[in-house]
Amino acid sequence: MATMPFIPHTSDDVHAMLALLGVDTQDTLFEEVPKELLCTDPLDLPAPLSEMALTRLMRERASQDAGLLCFTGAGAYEHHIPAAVWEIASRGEFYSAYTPYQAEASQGTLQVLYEYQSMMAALLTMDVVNASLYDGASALGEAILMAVRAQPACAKRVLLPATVHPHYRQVVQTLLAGLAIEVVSLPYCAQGGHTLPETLEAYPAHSFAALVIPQPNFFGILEEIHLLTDWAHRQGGLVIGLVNPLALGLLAPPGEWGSTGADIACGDGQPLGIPLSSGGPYFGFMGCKQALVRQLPGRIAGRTQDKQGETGFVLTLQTREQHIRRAKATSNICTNQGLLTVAATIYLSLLGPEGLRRTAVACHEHTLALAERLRQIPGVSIRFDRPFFHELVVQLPCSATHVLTRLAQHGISGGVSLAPYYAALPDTLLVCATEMRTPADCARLAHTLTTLLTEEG
Amino acid sequence: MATMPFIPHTSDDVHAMLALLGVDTQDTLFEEVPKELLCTDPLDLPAPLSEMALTRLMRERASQDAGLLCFTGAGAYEHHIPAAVWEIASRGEFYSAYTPYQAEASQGTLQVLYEYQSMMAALLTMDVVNASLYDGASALGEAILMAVRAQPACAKRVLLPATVHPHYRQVVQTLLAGLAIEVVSLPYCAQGGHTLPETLEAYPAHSFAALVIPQPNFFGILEEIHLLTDWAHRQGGLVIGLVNPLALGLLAPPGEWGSTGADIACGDGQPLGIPLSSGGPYFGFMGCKQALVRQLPGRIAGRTQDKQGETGFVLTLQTREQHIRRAKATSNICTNQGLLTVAATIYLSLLGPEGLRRTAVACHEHTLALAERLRQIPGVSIRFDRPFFHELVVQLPCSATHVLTRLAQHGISGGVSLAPYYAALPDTLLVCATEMRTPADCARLAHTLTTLLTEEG
Amino acid sequence: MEPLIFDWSRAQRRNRQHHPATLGADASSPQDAAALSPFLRRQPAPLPEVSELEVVRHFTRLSQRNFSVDTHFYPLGSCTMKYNPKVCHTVAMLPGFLQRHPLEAVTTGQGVLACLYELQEMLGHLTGMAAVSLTPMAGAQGEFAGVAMIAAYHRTRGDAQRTEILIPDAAHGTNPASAALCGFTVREIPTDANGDVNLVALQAAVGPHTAGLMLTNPSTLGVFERCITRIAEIVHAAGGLLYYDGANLNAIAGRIRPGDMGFDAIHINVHKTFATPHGGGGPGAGPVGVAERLRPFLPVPMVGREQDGTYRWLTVEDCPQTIGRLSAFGGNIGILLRAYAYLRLTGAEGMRRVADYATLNANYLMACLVQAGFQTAFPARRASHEFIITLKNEAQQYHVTALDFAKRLLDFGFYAPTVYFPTLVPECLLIEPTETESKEVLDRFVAAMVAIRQEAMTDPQWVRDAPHAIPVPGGGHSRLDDTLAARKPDLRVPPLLGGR
Amino acid sequence: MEPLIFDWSRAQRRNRQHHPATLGADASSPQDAAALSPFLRRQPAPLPEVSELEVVRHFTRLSQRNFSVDTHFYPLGSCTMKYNPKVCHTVAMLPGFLQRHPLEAVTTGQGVLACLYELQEMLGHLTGMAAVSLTPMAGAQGEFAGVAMIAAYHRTRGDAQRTEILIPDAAHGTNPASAALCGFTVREIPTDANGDVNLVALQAAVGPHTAGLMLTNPSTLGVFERCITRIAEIVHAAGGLLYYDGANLNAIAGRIRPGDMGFDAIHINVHKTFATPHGGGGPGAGPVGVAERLRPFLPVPMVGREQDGTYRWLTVEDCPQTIGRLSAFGGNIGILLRAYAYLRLTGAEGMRRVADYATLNANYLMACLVQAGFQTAFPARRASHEFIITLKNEAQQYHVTALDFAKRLLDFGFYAPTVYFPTLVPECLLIEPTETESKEVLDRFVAAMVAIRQEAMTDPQWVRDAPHAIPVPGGGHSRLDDTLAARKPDLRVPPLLGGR
Ligand SMILES: Cc1ncc(COP(=O)(O)O)c(C=O)c1O
Ligand SMILES: Cc1ncc(COP(=O)(O)O)c(C=O)c1O
Repeated sequence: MATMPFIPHTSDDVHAMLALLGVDTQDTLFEEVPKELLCTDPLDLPAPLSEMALTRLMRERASQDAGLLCFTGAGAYEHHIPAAVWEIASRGEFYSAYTPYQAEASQGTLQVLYEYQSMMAALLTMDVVNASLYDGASALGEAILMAVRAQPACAKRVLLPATVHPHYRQVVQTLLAGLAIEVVSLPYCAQGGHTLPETLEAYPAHSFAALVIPQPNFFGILEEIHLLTDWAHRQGGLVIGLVNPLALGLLAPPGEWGSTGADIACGDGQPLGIPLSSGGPYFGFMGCKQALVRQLPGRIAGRTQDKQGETGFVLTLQTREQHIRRAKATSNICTNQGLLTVAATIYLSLLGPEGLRRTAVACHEHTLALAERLRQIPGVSIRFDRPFFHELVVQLPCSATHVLTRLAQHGISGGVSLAPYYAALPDTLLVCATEMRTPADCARLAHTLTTLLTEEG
Repeated sequence: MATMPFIPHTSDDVHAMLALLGVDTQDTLFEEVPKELLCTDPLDLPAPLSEMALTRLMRERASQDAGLLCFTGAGAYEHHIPAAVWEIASRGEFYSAYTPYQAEASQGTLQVLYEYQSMMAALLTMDVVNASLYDGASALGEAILMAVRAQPACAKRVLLPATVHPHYRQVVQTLLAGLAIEVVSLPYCAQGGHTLPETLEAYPAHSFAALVIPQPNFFGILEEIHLLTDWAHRQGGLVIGLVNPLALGLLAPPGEWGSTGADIACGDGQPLGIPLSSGGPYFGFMGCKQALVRQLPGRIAGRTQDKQGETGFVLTLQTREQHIRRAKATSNICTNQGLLTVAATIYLSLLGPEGLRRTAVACHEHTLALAERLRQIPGVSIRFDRPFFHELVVQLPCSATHVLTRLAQHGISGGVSLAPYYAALPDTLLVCATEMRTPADCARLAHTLTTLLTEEG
Repeated sequence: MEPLIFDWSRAQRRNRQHHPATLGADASSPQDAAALSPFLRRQPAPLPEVSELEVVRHFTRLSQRNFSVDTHFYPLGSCTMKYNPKVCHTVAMLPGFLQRHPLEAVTTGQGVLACLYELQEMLGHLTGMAAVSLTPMAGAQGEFAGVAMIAAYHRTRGDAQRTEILIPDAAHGTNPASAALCGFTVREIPTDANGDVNLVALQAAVGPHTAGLMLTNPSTLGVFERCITRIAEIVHAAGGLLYYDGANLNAIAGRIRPGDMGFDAIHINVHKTFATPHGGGGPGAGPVGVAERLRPFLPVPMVGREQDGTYRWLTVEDCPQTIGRLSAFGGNIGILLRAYAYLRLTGAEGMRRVADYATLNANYLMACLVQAGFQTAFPARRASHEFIITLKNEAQQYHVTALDFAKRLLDFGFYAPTVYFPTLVPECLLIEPTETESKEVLDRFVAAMVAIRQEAMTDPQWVRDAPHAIPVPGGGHSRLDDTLAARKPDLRVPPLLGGR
Repeated sequence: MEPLIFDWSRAQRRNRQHHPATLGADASSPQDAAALSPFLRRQPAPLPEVSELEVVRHFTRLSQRNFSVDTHFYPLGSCTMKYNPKVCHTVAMLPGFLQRHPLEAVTTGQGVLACLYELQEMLGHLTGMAAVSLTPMAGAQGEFAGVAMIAAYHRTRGDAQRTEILIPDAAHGTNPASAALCGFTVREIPTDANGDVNLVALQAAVGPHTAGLMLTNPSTLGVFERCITRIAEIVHAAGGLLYYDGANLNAIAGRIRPGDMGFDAIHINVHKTFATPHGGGGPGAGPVGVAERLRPFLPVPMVGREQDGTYRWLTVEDCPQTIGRLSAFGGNIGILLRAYAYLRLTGAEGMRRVADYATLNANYLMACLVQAGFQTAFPARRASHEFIITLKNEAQQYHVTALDFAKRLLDFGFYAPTVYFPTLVPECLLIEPTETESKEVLDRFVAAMVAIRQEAMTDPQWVRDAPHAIPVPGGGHSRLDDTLAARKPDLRVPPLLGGR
């Protein structure tokens, strides 16, 4: 017999099993399949590798991807991840369990979900949080769908600032393509890089179901959250806050925006202990006010009691979900990003309020210091004049793409060129420095950039 | 307050605790210490690092040590370690437990030890195996002490072939220094690289307590285990087999040497799933015949029953040990290398008899193929003419130390120069290829070596 | 019960080892606090304040209160809870992979892109589809992508009237939900008594409104749809396309290819067939494969290979007709790496054995249960990789339900099979043993089922009250009250305690 | 009980993913089988034949049947079971460290050697010793090295009559055993009623035969030896040297230095004070530090620093008077890396707090237990990092022993303190809470002790029969029979089953 990893059957076993089934060969078990559908030729796949050979291959591949000094953010951030996070989240009992359908045998996962929901609700200042969605972009799509469902009296229109991450806007477009929901793009202020409250005046009451407010926005700029929230509420629209959860260690939570707070909060949980991993898996989070809970998509864990009156946890409010409501469900989501919420829950527990706040402060101060250094390079300036948080747009004297390629050759991931996304922002770079980027790292970027620009210019 | 990692006390806690103790400051708790002994100045240690900074530092340090293509053996071998081994052995419940003094709360560790003892006994063909010693070298020292204890009628003399690992012989010397035990070094055959049975004739019956037989020996050469064993037994000496446990996938176990088998078997467990780690932690193993069990040093787990008649496990035969017998114990060992036996037990379970045999075969065949390639390089030859296993001595046309330095510059760890250990073996290299060293790897060594020798010559 | 992490919290307890060094002398507020002040949070987020040891202990202990594949037999039908090889996790967690930023220069990502490109190719070969996009983040998102491609296909052809998606009544809930999300009307097709799609009903349902049919084969009833070729003909003849729900690929991987059955689009649950973990609810990944005519619509990004052998992301610039982006970056890449690793370990031979032994185990387990007197949903049929038993007799005779059996199985150290799905079969258990379980485990499961039925006869209340002492530390809970949970939702620690 | 791994074994069951590719067509025997044949094994080793999933399940389940610091309070006196920071494990397991061969060119090992060199320096500063060697693999090997150095010192001076080592009667068993291994005669020194060394007896014992005194301070009785300076004077005056057993360094780290107390040699248990894990029995590491006069005798290898800042191993060539090598390579380096990481996290301030809070916790816990009516061994004394309570009253009144208390504590989810050590104190529990435990945990422990004493009054048999249901999956065992184990030793699976 050739390689057959992970199959425990001995030939004695197979004989005994076939004997019980009264058949001669395993092929007979496929007798209901039309003959012509059974593959006869071996598939065109590479030959099996031993674990040793696989490990060597993957080590070689991973080393090809080895780390640049990272100043790139744009929706995914290199933060310190305490070792305990993945040591525990990777434990087989979390890692290899299914969605906790049998509550009594899944209290570990369920209690973590309940704690996750509690911590995220506290962080966002929302009444309820679900047990995760796929990622920040699709969570925004789900939030828009939810707002439209919740606002039958309003036009099926959503106001989406151009300061939202371009990829997120693309995902929203994909997700809404088959439904008659209009997405209106709101322009940004060329000077401030934020959404001008004035641009909203075109939209009368009930002419839209919801306004999305990103904070910080894609440029790192802080939006006028309070003004925008109160305006939208006056017009009968809901407010969807799109936030970076780590920034909430310092920034006002969506639940405290304006006089009554945003109605829905969503975003990507990656900053909370999730490795960059070329883009995933991350997780989407979503919270809302109590009144909207039956419109919330996704799984929710709840606290209940057993027959002895002991506290325990179950999945609940399932009548919102596809396996019960099918075509009428609040979403098609089934498998979500559970394990990553386990990691995030451990992360938040380890950092605590003070650790989260200090991390946010450190990110911001490093970025401030970086801005100061970059500003001093001849030809370089800070593009927008509003307060930013932890990420900013830098104006270069030449093409950003070219600069990025050269920086990469020097071992630096220098940010994202905005020209492909914003025609009005040629030669600009979106850069960020997290708590990981020491003053020495920032000096290295500034120094390398100075040299490159001098060489070129 | 400055950094105080891992201390959970809040200042409220401290106040409450001091209040209960009726003291004002923590300093008071040290009042019994003579004043002049209390340090007043801060110690000269580096400032504390955050976990983030520590992680970065250690990543930088580890990357300095990054991997050469390894053809070095000499007592530590780069084998494939299935991922499951350390995923499980690192689990907190194994990792952070103490020696299992409270058996009922330590059944996990105890059952693994019992399974370890069973597997190693089966592999060595010994009646009993202990729960580990520090490493192979110190295990050899303990085996010699044990043999001398067990042989009160014999001279306090042990025959130790020069084909035993030189470091092991050094350790034996250190451990025996304070005791009046004579260690006689047996010469090796210049042609065969093995211990010549003829050289033993000088030692009459009862003139020595034990003969040590390494298999394979330090040169990779196979000793005449059957002849030597039977000779020693005829002279009333015990036989201590010093073996590579992975090689026993293929080679005769000590329990089957000669007509009645070796009496004690020991060695280093590193090949069984333990990473190279610059030399440790590894683990020493030791097994013996039933008659010698009360002389065995170290912990032993045993199977027993609980009050309900259920099978369970405890540490047993503790009257041999230092905490009971104190100065009269069989050894001073207390903490051993428990976690590594957990890893080895998982390793042996994953490989099974067939996996272990195939791994041994692959090691040997790779080394045979390497020998063939090296032999073809002008000026290079195989030093000894006896059968070897998985490691061999190569004769070079020039200084081995120099060649090794040059190979390292080419990213290859090319073996060990024997000249510092054996005056009669100048310009020789001890090389090995495990199952990890593919034919392409071996070709790379041969090719690089050819180029180097040509350049030099 | 393990207390909540909030219960361990004490004000001012801090893990200073996780406080980054700050530049300012005082880290309590940022340097430009004045400028930021309107945007700042009024008080710190009320997260728990616990020590690292308490965190480690709490979550380690919680983990022990879970059943999982690593600890228990987990025959959860439709979920393919097979062994998740440790090495797949280890290699996917290599620092080079973990530390790479998604928007980093592609020159640094050749390692991961090579894996993804090869995975696209391998999945294409394995399913018989022309092209594959890996970006969907779970099965349901794969379904969405597939149906959206079908919509785009018709739209591109100017075929605007196709507003209906047909779905068998036994289908998984995600199928209708995904179709609805794409703006389609869902029309159910009944199943006949043998578990096959009712062809008459299908024939009657198709027409110019038909955009497509969503199906899995073997079906969620655990039987192979024998008339699949005929079904494909009917749908295709009506101008519709055929969508394959890949959740059941474990039954056929390496043996039968959806492409050969006539399917136009397919999603794959790598967290089923390709042994990536389910993580207590995810993450998974749901790559989509398509026949040639749907290729232009595949979601982006995909991985392309240049003439010189380098890899790069293909985006909307390269694929102008794409349905678009489904995630902020490239999807659940870490999970895709695990699937890639698994496929390299199995190769073609190993894959074929997946289907062979999954099928052998299911048929053997079914036969043993039948021998022991249990009733299967489709007695005349072979099982695929899973099968259904119905406990309607037991429910009638002893008033012990499928749920009671399920709960009682937990006491025996077995996770319960899927209960009450598919809804067509009363008091059903959908049982999927997977190929990584040994005969001994299956035999022990049969013994437990027999023992429970015996209890149902002699002491039915004991079964109804199960579980009693499931093998987790402390013995676990008795049955938890779902109704109470839904009636008085308690979804978080109250703000006063841990909240605002 | 979890079955033995041998019970899952079936002939011919194979994990082929762990079979390396072999060069020959057939891997059943090596190419040069004929030459090797006299040396080959007759039949494969009778190891279990199990699948990877079975292995993962079996050992994962076994792990859950352990108490550990990561899951439970572990107040095991003399063992310093404090939190083992996860990051120390993670950084020590970095591939660059793990993959390096011990005999590889030193140019590739600068990273690990830098860590070890700095660790030598830091341990020297912390203990007040002139030089440190890291090579001993546990505390007992450190003791051996220390005593061997003392022997070498006297021998070098031609002082051949010093054949005795003095050891207080409360000392750990390794002390006399190590001294004996070095060829010394051991002479016990009694303890006085306050827990201090009896100075009169000491004075009487010292003389020209005295090679040295082994001591730990605080002693294993949990009290600080107040006359340490006097003791040092007495021993030194008699020409002996002073050896410090570093197992109790957690009580004084950063506060009091053994060097300042007059010790000439010391070993350190990194698996205690420096938070490296105990691994269910090891590995640990037992670095030795010495005063200037013993420096030449330190065991090799050590790490030296060259003029140019590079590091290299120092061996017998560099240190001709060394007592020699203690291990095949450099000792338990992976464990030393963990200790290094821990020390870098704490720094001087953190270290000082270790002693402060270990002492605070011990004194607080002792005071609470005294308040609750328990009796301590030395009522007039402060506790150090640990303390002793004696249950001799309880044993007399209720016939419930220290062992019974210990076993009953397991049911409450606490590992038991050390019992019946030191042997001087009847029915004793040696309790060491460590600094990483919170006040709440200590309070809960006191409550459990009180509850057990209550049970001892009302239902002593219940306590004598403990444990009843310890919180591990399945509830664990009742009390295991040590006597049976020792009387009929069953130390392995019989050869017929899993053996030959
Ligand atoms: C038959 C079937 N289809 C689709 C899905 C949805 O896949 P996912 O959970 O990955 O979204 C599932 C998952 O349970 C399934 O069993
Ligand atoms: C006081 C004392 N001395 C010495 C030792 C021996 O240390 P090790 O177990 O590392 O050999 C111990 C360990 O338990 C101890 O508690």
